[in-house]
Amino acid sequence: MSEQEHIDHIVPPSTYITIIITLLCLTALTVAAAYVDLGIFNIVVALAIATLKATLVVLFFMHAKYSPKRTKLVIMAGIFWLLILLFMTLSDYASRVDYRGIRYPMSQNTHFIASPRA
Amino acid sequence: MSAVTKTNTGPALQLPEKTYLNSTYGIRSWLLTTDHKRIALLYLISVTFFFFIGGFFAMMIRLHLLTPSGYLLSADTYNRMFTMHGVTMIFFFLIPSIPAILGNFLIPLMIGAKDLAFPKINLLSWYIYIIGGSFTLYSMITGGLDTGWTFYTPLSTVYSNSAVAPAVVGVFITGFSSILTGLNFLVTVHTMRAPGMTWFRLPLFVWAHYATSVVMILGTPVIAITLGLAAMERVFGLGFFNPAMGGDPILFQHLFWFYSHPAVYIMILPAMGVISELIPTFARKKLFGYHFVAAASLAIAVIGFLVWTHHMFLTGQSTYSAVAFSFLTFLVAIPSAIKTFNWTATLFGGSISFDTPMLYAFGFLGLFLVGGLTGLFLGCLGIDMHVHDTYFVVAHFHYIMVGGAVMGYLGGLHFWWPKITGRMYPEWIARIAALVLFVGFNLTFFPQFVLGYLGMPRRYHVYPPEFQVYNVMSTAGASILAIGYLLPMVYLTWAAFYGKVAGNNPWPATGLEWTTQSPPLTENFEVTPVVTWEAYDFHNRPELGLDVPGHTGSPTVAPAHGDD
Amino acid sequence: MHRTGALYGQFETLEQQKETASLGMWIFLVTEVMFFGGIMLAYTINRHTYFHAFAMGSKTLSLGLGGTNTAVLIASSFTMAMGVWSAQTGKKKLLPMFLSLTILLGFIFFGIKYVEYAQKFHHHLVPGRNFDITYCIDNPNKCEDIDAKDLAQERHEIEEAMAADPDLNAHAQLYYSAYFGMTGLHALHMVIGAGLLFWLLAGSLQGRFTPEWNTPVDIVGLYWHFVDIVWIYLFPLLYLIDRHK
Amino acid sequence: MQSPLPFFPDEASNFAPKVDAVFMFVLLTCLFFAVLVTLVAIYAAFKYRRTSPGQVGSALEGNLLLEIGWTVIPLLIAMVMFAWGAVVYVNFRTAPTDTLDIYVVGKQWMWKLQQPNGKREINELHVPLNRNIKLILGSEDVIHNFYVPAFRVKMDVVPGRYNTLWFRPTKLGKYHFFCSQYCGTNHAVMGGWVTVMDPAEYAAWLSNEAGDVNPASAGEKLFTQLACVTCHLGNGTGRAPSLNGVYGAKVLLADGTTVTADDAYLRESILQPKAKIVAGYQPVMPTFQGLVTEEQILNLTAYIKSLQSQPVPAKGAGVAPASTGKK
Repeated sequence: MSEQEHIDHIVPPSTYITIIITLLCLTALTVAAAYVDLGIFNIVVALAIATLKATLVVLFFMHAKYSPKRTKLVIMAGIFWLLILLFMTLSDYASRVDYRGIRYPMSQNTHFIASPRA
Repeated sequence: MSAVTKTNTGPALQLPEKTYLNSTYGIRSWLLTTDHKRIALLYLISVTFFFFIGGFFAMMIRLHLLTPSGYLLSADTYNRMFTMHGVTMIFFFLIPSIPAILGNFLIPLMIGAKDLAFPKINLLSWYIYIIGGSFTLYSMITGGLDTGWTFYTPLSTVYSNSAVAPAVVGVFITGFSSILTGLNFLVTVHTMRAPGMTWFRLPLFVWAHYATSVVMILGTPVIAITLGLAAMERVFGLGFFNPAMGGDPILFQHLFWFYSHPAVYIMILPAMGVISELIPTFARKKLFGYHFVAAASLAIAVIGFLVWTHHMFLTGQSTYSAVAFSFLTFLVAIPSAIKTFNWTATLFGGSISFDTPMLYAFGFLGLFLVGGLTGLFLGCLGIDMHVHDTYFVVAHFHYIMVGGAVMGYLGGLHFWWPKITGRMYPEWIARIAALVLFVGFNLTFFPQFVLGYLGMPRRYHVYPPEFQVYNVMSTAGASILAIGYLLPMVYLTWAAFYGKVAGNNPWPATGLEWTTQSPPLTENFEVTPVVTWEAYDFHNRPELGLDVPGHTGSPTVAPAHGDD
Repeated sequence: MHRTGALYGQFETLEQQKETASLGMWIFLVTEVMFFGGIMLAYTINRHTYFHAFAMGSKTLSLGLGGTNTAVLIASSFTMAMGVWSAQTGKKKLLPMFLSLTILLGFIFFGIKYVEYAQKFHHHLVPGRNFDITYCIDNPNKCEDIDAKDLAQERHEIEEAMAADPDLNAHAQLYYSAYFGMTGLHALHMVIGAGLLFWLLAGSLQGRFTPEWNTPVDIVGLYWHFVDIVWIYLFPLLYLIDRHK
Repeated sequence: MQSPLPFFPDEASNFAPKVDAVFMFVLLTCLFFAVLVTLVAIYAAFKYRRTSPGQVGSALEGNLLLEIGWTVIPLLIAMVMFAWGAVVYVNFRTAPTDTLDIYVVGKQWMWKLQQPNGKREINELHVPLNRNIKLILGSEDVIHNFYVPAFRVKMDVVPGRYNTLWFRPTKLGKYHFFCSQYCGTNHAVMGGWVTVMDPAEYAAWLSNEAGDVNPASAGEKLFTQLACVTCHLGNGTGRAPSLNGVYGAKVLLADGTTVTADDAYLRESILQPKAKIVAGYQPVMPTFQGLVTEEQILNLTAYIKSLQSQPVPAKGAGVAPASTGKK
């Protein structure tokens, strides 16, 4: 039964070994990248490498590559909703301008009034 | 004459010998059951308990507001009353009501399965609900809770003197009950359908619960982590939401509403599902535009996640963001409109009876119409800047949640009561109760729209005297409403033991749940059913014994399945 | 509902049962994604607001310990995957071995995490009343584990950050709220995972898992890999970004 | 609001007619659809009511054109509502440049306001007619919301940041303002009055103080105006001690000592509230230094003196209990 094959697809250990070596190399790479100041790209590079690593884990260690479409749909839904949460909230912060014309986060003023708890 | 009258009045009707209710005995057999039907009954009892606690708080609020200066409660007590009313009703009544009771009972029956996919997890979710509920009750007894059900920081995390931590922990825990229920439903609908039960043969009740489960799965974890962080902030002094430490209270609102707006759909979608069952059954006709109604449920679940900051238009969020979210808010109104139009269109060409469940369906239609349309006022930026945080909002969400969700819940409870208990409720008193509820509800909440537009803010324990007239009306309505809720509680309980035996399919209705005995067996069906008909198809189901034009076959010799 | 061998009563076939369990686990993992998503959002927004304090916070973490832990966790994910492979191919001797290795690596992770946490307690870097980002540079004699050169470097960095953000102490506390919140939550998931692994180990020693029925190994594996993925993100977010700005 | 059943609040700002216009548009459109659906449902319910027990309905399943119709038409109408509302809101969020700026600080549970010339008010706001007013809102503790129904405007007052709210009053009179974001115990009494004045009168008011004849009654008025009354509740349940019978009596302080509540003590407590804290209470009272004139302090003292004859509550009294007072 083809359905059965989908579920019980057996990934050979050689694949796992390739993946773990790749993952360790990527870890070394991201640590190395942290020693270089890339400005705004610090965060981009770090997250891109992390995403690549996570993708490898999901596809091979977690067998998503060999899973039924339904599983892939579930994974995509999870990522999609996470992005909704992050980006739609950030869209508010990124476009905030206060009455002095100052953009977030500089508009955040914690010295407004000292407010020790009563 | 048809067989329907015969089955309804025949003296031979007896309860089946073996049912899920009498298969085993003893308190252990209930508290350790993994039968979805028994778990549904456990939920029914506990949810009803919380409903009456919440209802008591509501009565105190309305009585207190009879006079502008509020003679009944102190400011602090009043604040505790409305907070605990909100927390109880939302987290412990509305969210679990239809899914955990009717959904739990019916989804396996409707798709022809023996149980949910994970029966033990189902039981676990009830225990989690009870543990969460106990924490919240504990907070109510020891100091109460006065933060508003929204737990806005820094009021809740720094300034409140009430028992915030146990209440927040209680709601946090209960969230997992909801997550596990949703997970169970999703997996069940995907993998447990009987042969022939294709996606587009599913009853819309199942579609609605599928959409609800999606919301539960994706939204609830966010409120869990948010309340977890708020609790940590109160107890250990973490600072994410505390402006004194540089945190941002608006961030709390973003996270809170990311769940709590979609949570509104957790409350209303299942009720829509119930209505989508009631209308075709009592109009004896396929639901108009089945595919559109099913798609509308999913659309609501998805778009419902994109509108949450419409609760925050006036917190000083960015203007651009407010405009974008207002736009998306208007989009989410469309699927609800589609559903309403389809329900109304279903009535055309029907054979409409006015049994109690149908009265609730009509009540739902009317109240949901008002509730849904007033949502447009609040989603409209130019009106929201006036009516936000006033009684207009209070009236709006009560029309949706009480007028919509509770009407759907009671309608469903009446409709499936013969399936759950095997016995019929008393028809006439039930019809009267439905009318009392409808009248009482409108008298309670309609005046609040006017109050809101006049500018009376929410959560006021005293108010300027010019608002008194409408408050008196509202309190009068609330008294009628209270009777309307007590009546079904009394006669449904009575009917469960002494009602007339109903038979397998008293209405008759077309769902798979009506093909098995009432009350069903523990295994639901003696043999796994094979589905060969579309949902709500009365024309190709001769075993129902209806007078279908063009079909001459007598019901007693009808073939087992449709003859097309 | 009665159970027939490995088949639970509510299912018709073993395939259906396996499919159901795996789908259930995946959906659960999606809820976990959203769960961590909430705290990631809190982190992101605060990092955006108080970038000086957050960069300063990153610099106080030990890259060596964090990097080692990342490698350890990736290795444990590998042994877990090999465990699933052993179960699928019926290698009844290898399965307990790989499960034990996974547990061992998990405990090495805990050990390193403990060292890191203890250090932070010692240096008054735990959010709360005693939080003090300048504790070590003010009391060098109490932080003997940091050598003088590093301490001088830290003093310089803190002074620089203070110049940019006078409320550094409060905002660094937010960084540590994120640090302890996120790693604590992750560690809690690891503890649950380790418990599940012990349960699997017991089952595997009894030879319960066969090529026909190994669902528990499979779904605990999914969970363990997910915990690994969370760390794969936490490592750069907490340890790496803007470290050498 | 003369009518016994009012429906609309006063329209007293530039935004009021705009908001009311959108409201009327949305209201009439919604009424049309609500009535339509209701009538259609009632008509169908009677026309197609069941006439024999075994009767079934028609085999009608749907109609694609209808579905498209009732998707697209409501969508278009909704877009009109959205756009109209957004225009009003964007106007409201974008203040003009020629505004009179007034600082507003919310605090549990009172409003402190400051006019451009530095003149301070509590729970009262005086504004000139037909001038663009911008309120700059800040909070000392929790989130509040400044709401004037007659102006149809409100905005949250969030700690840690400034929000703004602008309007142009268009009608003379006194209007309620409220706190409409729940902020704790006395949320409901955290409000006051906006007085829209003729510009000339406003200018005169800005540079003038009004006197009162009877010191005690002037003091009583001040006691309410300055929101003292929200904490110093007569029955002793407030956040601050009851002042009944305090004048001339001994007061037990947090450090265990006692003082006699004479004029000097009361004056100090108004101007430097944190100097001597009554036992069992938190130092939550704000200073009124610069907020009250010497004359007003005298009035307040006269009022507190007049409370001497009021019943002293058993709990929460400012007066020291007899046993501790003797020490």
